[in-house]
Amino acid sequence: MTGNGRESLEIRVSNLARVEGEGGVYLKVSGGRVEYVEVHIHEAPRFFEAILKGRHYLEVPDITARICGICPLAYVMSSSRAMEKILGIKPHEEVFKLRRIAYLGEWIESHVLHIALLHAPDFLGYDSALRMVEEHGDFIRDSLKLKAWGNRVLEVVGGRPVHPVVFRVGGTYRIIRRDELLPLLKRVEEMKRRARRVLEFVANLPMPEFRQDITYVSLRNDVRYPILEGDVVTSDGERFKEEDFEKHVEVEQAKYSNSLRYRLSGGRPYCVGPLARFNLNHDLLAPEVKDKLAELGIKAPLKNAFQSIIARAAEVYHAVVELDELITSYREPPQPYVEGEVREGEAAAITEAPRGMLYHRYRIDSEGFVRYANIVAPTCQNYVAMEEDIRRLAPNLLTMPREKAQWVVEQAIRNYDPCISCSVHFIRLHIIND
Amino acid sequence: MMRRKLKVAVFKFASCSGCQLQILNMEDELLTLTDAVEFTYFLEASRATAPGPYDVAFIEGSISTPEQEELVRRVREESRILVAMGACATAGGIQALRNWLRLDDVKRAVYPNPEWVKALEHSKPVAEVVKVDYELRGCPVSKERLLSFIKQVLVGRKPYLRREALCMDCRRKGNVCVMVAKGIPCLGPVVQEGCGAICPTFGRGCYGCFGPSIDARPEALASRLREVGMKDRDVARLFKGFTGWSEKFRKVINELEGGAR
Amino acid sequence: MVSGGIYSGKFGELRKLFNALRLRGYRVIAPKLEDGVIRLKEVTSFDEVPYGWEDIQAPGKYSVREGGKHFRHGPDAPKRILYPPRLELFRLRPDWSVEYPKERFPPTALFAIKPCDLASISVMDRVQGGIGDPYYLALRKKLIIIVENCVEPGATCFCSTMGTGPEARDGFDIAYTRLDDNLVVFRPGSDLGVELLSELNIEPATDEVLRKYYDALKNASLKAKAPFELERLPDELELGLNSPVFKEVAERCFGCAGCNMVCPTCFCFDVIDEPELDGGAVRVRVWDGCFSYTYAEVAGGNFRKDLWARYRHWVLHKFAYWVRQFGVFGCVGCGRCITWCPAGIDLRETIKSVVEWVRSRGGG
Amino acid sequence: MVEGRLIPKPAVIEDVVDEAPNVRTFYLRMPEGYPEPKPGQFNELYVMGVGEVPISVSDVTQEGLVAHTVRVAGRVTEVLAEASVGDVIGVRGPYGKGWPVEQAVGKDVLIVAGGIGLAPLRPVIRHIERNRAKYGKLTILYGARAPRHLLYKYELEKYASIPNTELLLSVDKAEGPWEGHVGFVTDLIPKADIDPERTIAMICGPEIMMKFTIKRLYEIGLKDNQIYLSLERRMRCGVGLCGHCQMGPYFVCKHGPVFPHWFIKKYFWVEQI
Repeated sequence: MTGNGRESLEIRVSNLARVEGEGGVYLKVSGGRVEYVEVHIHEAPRFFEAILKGRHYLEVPDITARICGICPLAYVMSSSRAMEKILGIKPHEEVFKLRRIAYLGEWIESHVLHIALLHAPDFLGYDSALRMVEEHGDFIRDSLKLKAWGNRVLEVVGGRPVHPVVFRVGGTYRIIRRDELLPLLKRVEEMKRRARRVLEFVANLPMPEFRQDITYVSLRNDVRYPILEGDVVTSDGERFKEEDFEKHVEVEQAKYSNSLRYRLSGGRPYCVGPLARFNLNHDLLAPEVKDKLAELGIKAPLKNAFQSIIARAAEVYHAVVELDELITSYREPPQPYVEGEVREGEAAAITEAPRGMLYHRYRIDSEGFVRYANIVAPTCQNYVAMEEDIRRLAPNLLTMPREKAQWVVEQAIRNYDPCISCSVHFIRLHIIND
Repeated sequence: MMRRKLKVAVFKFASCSGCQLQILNMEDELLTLTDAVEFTYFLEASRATAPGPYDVAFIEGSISTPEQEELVRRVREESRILVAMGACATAGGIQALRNWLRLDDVKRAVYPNPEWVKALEHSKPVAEVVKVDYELRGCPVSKERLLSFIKQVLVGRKPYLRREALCMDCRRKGNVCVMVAKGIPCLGPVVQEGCGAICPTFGRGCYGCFGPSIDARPEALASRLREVGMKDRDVARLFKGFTGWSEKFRKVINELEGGAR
Repeated sequence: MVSGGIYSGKFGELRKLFNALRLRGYRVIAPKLEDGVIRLKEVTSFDEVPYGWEDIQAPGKYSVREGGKHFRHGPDAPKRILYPPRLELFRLRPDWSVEYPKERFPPTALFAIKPCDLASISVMDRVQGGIGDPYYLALRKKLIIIVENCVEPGATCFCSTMGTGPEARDGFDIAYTRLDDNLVVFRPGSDLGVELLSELNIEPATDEVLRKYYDALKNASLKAKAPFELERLPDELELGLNSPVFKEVAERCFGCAGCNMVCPTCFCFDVIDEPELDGGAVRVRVWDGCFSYTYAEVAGGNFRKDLWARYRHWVLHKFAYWVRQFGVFGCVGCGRCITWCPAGIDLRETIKSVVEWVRSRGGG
Repeated sequence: MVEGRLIPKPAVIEDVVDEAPNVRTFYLRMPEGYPEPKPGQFNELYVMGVGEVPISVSDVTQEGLVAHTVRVAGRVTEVLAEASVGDVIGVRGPYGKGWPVEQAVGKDVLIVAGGIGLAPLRPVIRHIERNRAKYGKLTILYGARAPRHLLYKYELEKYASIPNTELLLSVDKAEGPWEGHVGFVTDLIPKADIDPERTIAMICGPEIMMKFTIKRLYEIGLKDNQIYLSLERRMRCGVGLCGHCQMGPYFVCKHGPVFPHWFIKKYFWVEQI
């Protein structure tokens, strides 16, 4: 601790801004010692577990999508994949491609929203992105155009950007025609340019000095940058199947929060999301993305949580490049979806939501109705890490003016792009008795 | 045209944030709009907040805790025009499906310490708590309707958006009726237009996220679906979706489920 | 050479005719199979026209099967082309000057539409005839119509009762009839039709062909009947204004206005005035229908707030009021409102019941 | 693309008169080429970006201003009511068939108006006043909810001073000093001095009021072909194209809004026609 700082600090933010959902943060340092760090999540519980019980498996993707309006597709995909495992369905390869197309569209939309509208203002000291327009108009315009294009992808493939309607267990409700997708490519080169510029912009943002000591966790499949499939890998060297996820995590509850918190076995805080994916899969990024990163002097792994904005921008660029390939190679599948034989069973699936691994586990009965569900959202997994980061930042905070310190604390939370609506919808292993 | 900037606030209650996101999704219009509109309270977008009164307050989410009930009353007092935005705010949302269950059971099923969790007996539409001036329906709300609504307020007009059955819009759009041609159950005949008929466009039946249309007759649709062979419980489940708690759908659901509350 | 008569040729001549239209620069709109439904869409190749497919229609039900001899019509009527469901009419700038949307009226050929749809155009002509919709009139002026007479009407068809089919009488450029797999009868109905036919390898129909032709159409005519007669129908229906039948049927109706939308002659529209951020405004015309709740609503109330009244208005308009307004029936017997009613309500049954009610009370 | 005459053209508001609660009269300087409206015709008034509303002409002044008396009732009239002198609104018209002022020449004229229904009849009173010699007795029966709801209060008494004119007023509720009748406007019919043989009746008001009026007129001996009424419907386009204003086979906008009773009675009395 440096001598020119204070000995104590108390920060109480009851309503966090520029995050998705309702949360607050409380920090108390006294005598140079952190007394407590509490990220409060007071988002009203919506009891999805109660709602899912007794619903037909085909309805589950649409219902769970409503857990989050920013990454609804992630919920659709994790739940669809889990159901497909139960029913023994293997969707057509082109359907898989379509899912990836849509998912990448969601990544772009969600990431750019966070980069430009929620996170970037922090680095430059603005209250909101709308106030950045005058000085950083190009960046905002690039971002809005990218975001619009990401939304457009979702509109074409799914009908609308928020809560798209076309995906179902086994495939899509109707065949998405190639001629519907192709017009997206008209602006793909423009989008690559914009994505490059956004990456450059965020790479040059003033970064607070900070080094995390934390485990990064993501999917990895060794073939593509992970979205829809892979094993779970950790920066501590573990690798396990998605089915075994629950064996490798510990769950705890804080009195002050409506969200559960997850640690890796042994009580290790961990981080999922763009930073983790980037650190564990940067070798799978598109070559032009890698080149650009090298040019900007950015090397994996990134251990500063504030640099998550760079990982996010890199993923946006990667998404545009990969969308170009996927759309170009897309061919219409022979049928929109594969129907499975309804049977009793249980399975789990993980996909990479924009904010990180989204775990779904279901058991259905012989008629296809849900008997049991468990969902672990990325924000629950990053929960401990958020508090951990603030704890580590505390000494620096003591040297700052109070206003600034509060801002940095908020920013430390925004680093994770927390999705608070998601976080309260963990689903316990309880089964409601009729 | 009004010259003073319109003071707009966006409040979130029990919801997924998807409707607020639709405001941020007006990428092209957002920058033009900020010439005429000032978001004085919009936490998802800005740290800076200004106290009321507001010209327009958009309410996202259902009212499901005692605190939310408090807050929405305060917002009402401070707002000239209060708009319930989205299926949660207008019909209780998907989370209102818990309204058919006993709250104690629901809490116990979810939380190890149910006594810590404060929740109202029902997840309620805003209009069950305070007076709502306008409803913008949908899960999520339609960006186009939202924009049209704001433009209409800007010219000082009482906003008007058609509220007829989705079928009209669906057929105008040139979609083939999925019920007739594919035998797919569809809520389109009794659901309000506004989404652009996307579900039928993408080969599936409407799942009702815009709620009942102005003169909806869900009971007639329900008996037709039974007539063509659907089981009562499946018909009930069809209505029991994102706007199942809306008065008209609730009634049909309860009839089909045989007097459940 | 071809003049006014009846000619026959092989199926291949139809392809030639189709190609001749395309060569002359017409946008050809024809039946086309899309996702299991026969649509009316722009077609660039004759092979897209679903010869060899058949549609199966019943109240509230529609499907297609391959191997059938004759298709009828899908949900799209020519109205969709001539009278678009949504049309921007004009923009007003803040200074009240007017800006029109750019429009092109490509010369259009309707190919293989059915006699009932042809009749619907002539009904629309009367409606639009006087003051008229300029968009409609501009497109209409350049329209070529090739009609396919119906040898096998569908289960919801009643053109024969309405006098609009199964054989087209007038208003077409060419009418053709497929008598069997490789025998087609052609009739010109205009100078242009004569000109087009003169390019085909066809000859005056022999007596045998003629006999076949008349037999086929007569058989068809017997099939496409509704359980009511037109004679005195407008008066009888007006005597049935207070019939309980409307209320009974409306119990099953959803009020979705789907019938209004698929009806080839329903012409009602609503205008939507939208403000622009610059202080101007835009006016858009959209199809409206008398089933919609707001249709007859005014600030002080709703003239037809109950669905049964809206249902009654629709039936009466088509079969009674229309005759008084435009001198023809508003219904052409295409049966779309029956097939495409998600509630499966059969208009023919309603009319029959109302007439029976009127007669049972000694009216009519 | 749309016909020029279906596009609203700008008209300037030259004067605004507060008539009654929620009721105002707008005097408009009409655009070039606008034909003089006949008594009983209406215009479509348009507020930029807001919408159109059919409003009867309630006067044409000697300076050529065209008056429209508007009751605030819907989303267009609400905005319109806020307009003030100098504002520009859109107009198109005049539309519809007016009152039978020609057929009534040489006859007695009976006017029965309820509430805002006096507005489209005011031009008839003006017309008779200006052509007094051509008509017999003029009887004006006018009813409103309460005295403060009476239109044109500043000139109502003058109507009584038109030669050979009888004016009887009625209100549902007196609310203070009131010398006229309290009750229905139809109660005035037996009180007035009407010669059923030589009278043309012109009625405008809520549909229910018009129906009662017709019944009363039958009672004193008027026949269907002596009775005219002005109907309200949703007149959207004004020219019989959009379909909304149909009543039975009639497009109220072009076949009406003024109809002889014998012409429409077959439909007019049918519930929710």
